[in-house]
Amino acid sequence: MTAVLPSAGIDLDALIHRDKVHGSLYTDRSIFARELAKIWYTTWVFVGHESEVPEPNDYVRKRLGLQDVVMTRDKDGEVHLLLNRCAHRGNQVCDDVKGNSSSFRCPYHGWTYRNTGELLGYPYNQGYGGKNKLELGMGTVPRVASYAGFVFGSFADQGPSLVEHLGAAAGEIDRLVGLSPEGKVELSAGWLQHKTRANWKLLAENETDGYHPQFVHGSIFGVTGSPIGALYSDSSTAVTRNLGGGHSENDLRPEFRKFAEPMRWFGTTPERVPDYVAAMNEAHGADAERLMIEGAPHVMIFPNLFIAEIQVFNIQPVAVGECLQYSTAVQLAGAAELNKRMISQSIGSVGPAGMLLADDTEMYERNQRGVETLTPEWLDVRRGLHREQTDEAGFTIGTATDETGMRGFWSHYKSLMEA
Amino acid sequence: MTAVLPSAGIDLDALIHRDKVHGSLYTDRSIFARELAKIWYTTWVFVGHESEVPEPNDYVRKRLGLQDVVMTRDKDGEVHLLLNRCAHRGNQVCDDVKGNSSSFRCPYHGWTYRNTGELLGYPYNQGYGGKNKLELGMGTVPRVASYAGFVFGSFADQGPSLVEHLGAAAGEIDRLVGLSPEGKVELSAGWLQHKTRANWKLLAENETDGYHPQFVHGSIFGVTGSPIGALYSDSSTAVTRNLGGGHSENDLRPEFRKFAEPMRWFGTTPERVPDYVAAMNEAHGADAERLMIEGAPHVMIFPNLFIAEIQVFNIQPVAVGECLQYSTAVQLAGAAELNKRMISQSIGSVGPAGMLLADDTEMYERNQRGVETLTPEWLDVRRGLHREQTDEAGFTIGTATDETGMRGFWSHYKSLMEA
Amino acid sequence: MTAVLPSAGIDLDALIHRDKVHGSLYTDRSIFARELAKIWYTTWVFVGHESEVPEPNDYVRKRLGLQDVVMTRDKDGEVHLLLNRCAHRGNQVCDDVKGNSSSFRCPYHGWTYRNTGELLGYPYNQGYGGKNKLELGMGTVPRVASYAGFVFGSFADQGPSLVEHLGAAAGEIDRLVGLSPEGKVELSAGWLQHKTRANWKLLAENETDGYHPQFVHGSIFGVTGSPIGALYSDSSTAVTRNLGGGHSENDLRPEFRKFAEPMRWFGTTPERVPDYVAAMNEAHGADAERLMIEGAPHVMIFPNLFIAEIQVFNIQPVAVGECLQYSTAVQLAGAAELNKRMISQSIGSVGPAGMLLADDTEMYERNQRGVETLTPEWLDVRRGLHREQTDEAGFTIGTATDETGMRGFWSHYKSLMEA
Amino acid sequence: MTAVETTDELLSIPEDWDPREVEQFLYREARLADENDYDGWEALWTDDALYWVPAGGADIDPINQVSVIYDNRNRIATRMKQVRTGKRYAQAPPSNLRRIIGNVELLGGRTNPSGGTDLEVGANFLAFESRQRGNELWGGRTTYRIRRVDGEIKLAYKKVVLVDNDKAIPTLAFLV
Amino acid sequence: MTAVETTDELLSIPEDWDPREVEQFLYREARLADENDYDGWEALWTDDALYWVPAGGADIDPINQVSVIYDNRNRIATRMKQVRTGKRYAQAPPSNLRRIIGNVELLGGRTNPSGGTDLEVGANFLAFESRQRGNELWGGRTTYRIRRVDGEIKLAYKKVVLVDNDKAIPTLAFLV
Amino acid sequence: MTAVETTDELLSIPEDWDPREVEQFLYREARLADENDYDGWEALWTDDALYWVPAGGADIDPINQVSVIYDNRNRIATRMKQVRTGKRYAQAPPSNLRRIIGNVELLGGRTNPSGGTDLEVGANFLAFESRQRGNELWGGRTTYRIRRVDGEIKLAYKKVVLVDNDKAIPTLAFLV
Ligand code: FES
Ligand code: FES
Ligand code: FES
Ligand SMILES: [Fe+3]
Ligand SMILES: [Fe+3]
Ligand SMILES: [Fe+3]
Repeated sequence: MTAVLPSAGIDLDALIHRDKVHGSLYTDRSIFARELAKIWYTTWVFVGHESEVPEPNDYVRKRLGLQDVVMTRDKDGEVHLLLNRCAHRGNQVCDDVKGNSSSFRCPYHGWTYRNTGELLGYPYNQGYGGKNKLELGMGTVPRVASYAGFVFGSFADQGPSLVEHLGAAAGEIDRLVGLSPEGKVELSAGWLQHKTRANWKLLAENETDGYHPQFVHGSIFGVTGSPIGALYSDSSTAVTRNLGGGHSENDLRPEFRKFAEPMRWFGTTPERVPDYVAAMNEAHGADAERLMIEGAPHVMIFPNLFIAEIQVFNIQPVAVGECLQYSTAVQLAGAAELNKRMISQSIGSVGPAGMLLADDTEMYERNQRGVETLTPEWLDVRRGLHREQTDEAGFTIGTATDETGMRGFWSHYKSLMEA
Repeated sequence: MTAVLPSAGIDLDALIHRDKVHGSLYTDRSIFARELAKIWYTTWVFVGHESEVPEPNDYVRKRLGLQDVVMTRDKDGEVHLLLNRCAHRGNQVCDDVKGNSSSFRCPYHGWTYRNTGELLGYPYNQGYGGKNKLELGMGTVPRVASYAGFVFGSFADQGPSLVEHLGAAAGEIDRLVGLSPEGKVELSAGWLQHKTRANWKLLAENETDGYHPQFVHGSIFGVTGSPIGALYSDSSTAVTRNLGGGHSENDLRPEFRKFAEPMRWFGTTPERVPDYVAAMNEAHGADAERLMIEGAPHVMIFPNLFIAEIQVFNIQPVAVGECLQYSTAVQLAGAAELNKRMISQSIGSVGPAGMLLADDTEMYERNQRGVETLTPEWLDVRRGLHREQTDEAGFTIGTATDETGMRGFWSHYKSLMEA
Repeated sequence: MTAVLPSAGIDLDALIHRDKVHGSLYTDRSIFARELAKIWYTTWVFVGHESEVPEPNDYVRKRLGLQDVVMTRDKDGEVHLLLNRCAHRGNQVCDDVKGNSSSFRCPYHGWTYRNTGELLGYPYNQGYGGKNKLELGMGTVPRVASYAGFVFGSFADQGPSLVEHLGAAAGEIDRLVGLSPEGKVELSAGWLQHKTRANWKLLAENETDGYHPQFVHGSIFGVTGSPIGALYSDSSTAVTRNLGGGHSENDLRPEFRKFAEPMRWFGTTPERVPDYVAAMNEAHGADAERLMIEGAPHVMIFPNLFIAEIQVFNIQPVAVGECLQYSTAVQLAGAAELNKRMISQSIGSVGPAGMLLADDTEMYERNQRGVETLTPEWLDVRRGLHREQTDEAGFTIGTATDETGMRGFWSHYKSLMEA
Repeated sequence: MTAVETTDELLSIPEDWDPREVEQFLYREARLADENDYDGWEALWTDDALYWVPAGGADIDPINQVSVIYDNRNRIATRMKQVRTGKRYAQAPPSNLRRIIGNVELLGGRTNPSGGTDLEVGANFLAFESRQRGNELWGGRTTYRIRRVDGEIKLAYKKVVLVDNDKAIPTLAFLV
Repeated sequence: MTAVETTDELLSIPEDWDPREVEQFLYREARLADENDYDGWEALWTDDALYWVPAGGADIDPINQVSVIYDNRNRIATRMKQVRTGKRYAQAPPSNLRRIIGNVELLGGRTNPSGGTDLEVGANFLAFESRQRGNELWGGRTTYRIRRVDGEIKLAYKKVVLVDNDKAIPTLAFLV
Repeated sequence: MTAVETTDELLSIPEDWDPREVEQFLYREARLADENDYDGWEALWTDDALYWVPAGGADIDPINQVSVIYDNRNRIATRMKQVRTGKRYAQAPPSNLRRIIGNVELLGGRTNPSGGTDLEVGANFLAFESRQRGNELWGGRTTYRIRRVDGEIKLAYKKVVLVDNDKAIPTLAFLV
């Protein structure tokens, strides 16, 4: 029941330039309504991970755009995304946040649904002429697909496949998976839920903004002596890459390659995690050392999946000026020595009290207040435009602190909004 | 000062079908604005009961749609509905919830009004060229009428009379009145006020939905061994009747006639309420037994008066996703043995903590969240459509659990919204 | 990023009559959006006072319409109004309510601005091709001017000068200044901030409404035996004057001249404030006595500056149904005997707990609820229309209790809204 | 009850009540309610229990006027039975909530049906409730009457006057 | 007062104050305020009373800066007289409210004008107010100074620092 | 910790704890947190400190599930160091807030690493926070474990279960 699509009144050419974007993109309700229709309810959106429903008939409540979605695994192991609404009179069908059940029962009149969404039965069926007379199932997200266990949904019946949507970003997910000796990532540590009074795009743009860490996170880098700051400085050899399709990354590998120290990316040494190193060598042979030197990706996958080395974020919109950040710790199958520490580090860094993310979020909310200001009307995205290059793979790249990622975001955003 | 009437943009034929209605009817602000204009500020709306202002110059604050209304009884006994706004500069005139006064005084500049709304005086009258120079009274609801003491107001200067509006539903009120040996109903027990985060129509539809009680109220029926559940089962001989004009009822008389036990409807026996039975026989003679067997009506009077046997509900809208339920206990003149128990039972059943209504209200609010979901877009109202019949009086009827009442609601709703 | 200007749909001739104005002017969002564009972001709006930033590089956060503005005094003593938004990506630049600094630094990426708004620098400047490559300063209010230290801002590049805007109202400010032996007013006592759930115009109209004090403030006049009530009675010789340009005053001088008692206006006598009287005589010679007899002005300067004898109010809108009142005590340079008492009296009278203003504010909020009522649709402003006169200076005047000021407000309002 | 409310005068505070012991009892009652411990909470009540949440004012006549809650011991039992079914949807899933009981004052004594004297205690409360519907803040004044039965403190009377009981309130299905 | 605020140092806690007795006094003061018992509340004050609600911070100079309330005994009396007229519209009809006084701490002693030593007490509060305007939650820190006068505890000083006193606040017309 | 949470049973309340002394300690801890007195607050903790704010329930496994906060003494120190820089923007400017600690109950004893027995205390809280973002009300249940070290009361464990920790919450950067 989204608002009627405002086809008129939005001239994206006037609002989105190569080097700046207009503030109304973050404050105009009609633009937000259009984003729901053209982006959130069209393109592939990250919803959750298969490891959240490991067993047949497991389910977990999720959010997709403004939708209350139940991610289920049916008895045959297939994953479904059901809209949590009864086909009879619209009641909410599933209460629990998670559980295991092959079916759901609506409390209002007792209709029951299989965990595929299919209508199982309705009481007093003579009121409908008997059993199996109704073609009324729960709504489902028409296309569901996953990559390395990351589950995405698209409300468009047709369109690019998930793999086409991910494009080069898929390789970044591969990098993460490669860090598991068993080639398996799990998101089984639960999710922190962070209410953010800012437009969702301010987050998406920030995720690969290599310009802000030294300033926003200087307080924690300073007291912990973290080497991360240096990765996002003028002298860093790290690269900001526009991966196309609105995806972008901060590629820190050049820096880690310089040091060529396995596990430095995780702030440890092979000696401290011997079993893991052995398992990696076992699994990847000659390539293991490279993987352990280069570490995990830092990639923003359009529109809402952010993988920040050992953390995963799921961004969902609430209103033009509000969104949600869900964050969790990556768990690598076969990496017992790493997993608990990844959780502990994530708790310290992300979520409502995180020593990193609470400060990013403060910036998002300050920005939202700022973009409601009359002048200047524009947000600048020109940084590094003059020094952009094309890498061997043909991707546009900038230095560690350039706004190359944002420019990639906006060109894809524009193409979807104009579609 | 309601929003400009959205004449365009709403195609009711597309939204209201015989067997389903569109979810946007419960979520679209422009539809809500139109409902205010075409229904709440046009048709006859239940406001209160004459017994709330028994004495000359009594008054009580009421709500009609979004309007703050003062129901007054003037010195000659006539009932008026005044809009609680000063004709000078718009201040709120009446503060108290109820009281007795022949006039009201606005605190801002001291203008005074008779309890008919007529302007009595204004201080420093030379500022207006002397006394009685102004034709500025408080706004009034142009048409006020009552039936058996139930007071209704209509903002339309002309149109169907209240009796025409009530049509066959008047007979249901008569049934209630018939249970008073003195032929008089009073609503003198005050009102519970229940804030409900759901569109008002979800309530109106639910009131004669015989399909939900076994499921929503099973918890209380079970622990109290209440016979009510059985009245709304597949095997019940009760009837759901479309009374026309958007009104509908669950006619439980067939069930009570089967048992033919006087006062069973009230869960008691003639022995336990001898004075009442005597008074009824006195008043109604041969007909008394039938009345005491058949009991009180269960009728939803469009758009906002619900009589549930011994309780009366007044539903008023607040916003597209919020409404108010006011509920009280029926008091029957000359039925001392029944009245206190009706209050006690009502307290147990209705209102914010009621063992019945709190659960209905939970359903309304779950529904409101549900109808904001993308798919399925429709609410189904086909139940019993294939087995509908016409009774001897020519009314469409369904079984105890059919959605006959809702279909009646929607056809009348459509006619008003298109008018 | 204000909403698109609703050019259509508002017929001001239909809403604003000579003797009444329509309630929708206080409740319609599109009218409010138009007011922002045509009034708050066009005409001269009071923002603060130079004495709030006495020293070079002092600054203080202020509000202009919906804008978060920093009022700064640069190193050369010039006052600027900066919009508190970074030109890079829109972050909020200044946190503190007040302070002293020659520059501001945005926390997000460390850009720095001079307190004139000019961009000073940006870290890692190679990202922009080096130093001084960007023409991106903080937004500023294009026109800033002050009169007797009262600072006004206009978002219109051109248009009437401040002096032209003030017109005859300037003389009222002169009267206030004249009460300082040093010819200097200071607003250095801080501001009370009063959240008011009412449309801003209800306040602007009330400020010179001489009809309400006897009624709204009778409670405090009575218990303190205040002579103020009498100034706003039928028998008062005080005058309500339309000063043009939407400005108006309650001219109480006729009353004070009758008594011809110096300092009576302040409820004291020359004996009690000898130093002040001496200083006034010193400063103004023969004219001093007249000044001390006539006292301070009571003037509403369109759209948001209200000088109420010893108090100054700054009114700013928040939404169609909400605004803010900032109030403080006047401080007169060279009047030590008066200043502390002015603060003490102001604390007793104004602000959220003020024994006068809390009651006015209750009226505003009652009015806002009232104007949302269906009928009557109009607010009356005819009072005294039939007895209006023209004074020697050519201004339209009414008696102490007439609505002459409101009529002046509305004719100017209409001219701006139609421009 | 109204009779009691209006005519019975408050006796002096009965002996042998330690204020801290009283507070601890109120805190325990609050904790059992906060944690939806229906058995533990129900066990606190005396047989002549009265649990009252008036509407539209503090001192209405509960016999002739509707209240939000006016439960005798029987109806308390019914209420608990219903919620224990797990299908009392207004509390299924149950609310998450915590309340603060503050400003506890021993007010006096009240003659009880068995001729003894109950201790009357006054306190204010704020309860913060979280449901899918949203978060809700509840506040008001509570009057308790407590009694020692077989050495245990029991609750004979609890009257909760919500600050906004003259307005429409949302569903109130937790133990207030 | 600022002088007192800033320079006078806090003396050790004076003798003969039972913490519970102090709490009960604060609860009574709160109850009288909650119930708009103007006579009872006014009677609590000493002749050198000071009732202060600063604005824009906790430690402003109340002589040279505006406060929300800065009442001496006289102005308290005037304020009470006004509200008793029944035409103090900001409180007519009066607010329905209840507050909780919590975290009560005896902080120390303060020399008072008569040379004696007042007990300084700190506490936090949350007040839940209901009016037609809507429900409002108020919170902050209160510093009290109390004194025994003819065997009765009296209130000499009450400073209420609202948590959000640096922002615009709605009308504050009840006794905070 | 989970082990402790789930398997260790609660011992009887250790001797030598005066309930009022315990309350006063909790009030002091709250005041230091309310007033952003980072040094004073940090000094309350024992070396084996645990400061825990779970997410998504009260009794999750903090080792294998993410929490909002799960700080040992080291991380508490880091957190304090960060905020002291003045560039922890989520608290720069700092929140204005006041909280009420209520319904304090001494629950029992817990064996601590050094073999002694800590006192376990339960309480509810409501915290009213004001920032430019807006005003926020926080509420929940706090479980404390306290211990005497060299005659001083120290805080060994603080677990804060927010009433709405199953929902999205705004930035929580003050000391809860
Ligand atoms: S709404 Fe789900 S069964 Fe009726
Ligand atoms: S508004 Fe009512 S008298 Fe003026
Ligand atoms: S937004 Fe201010 S420096 Fe980037
Ligand atoms: Fe960051
Ligand atoms: Fe029902
Ligand atoms: Fe006034």
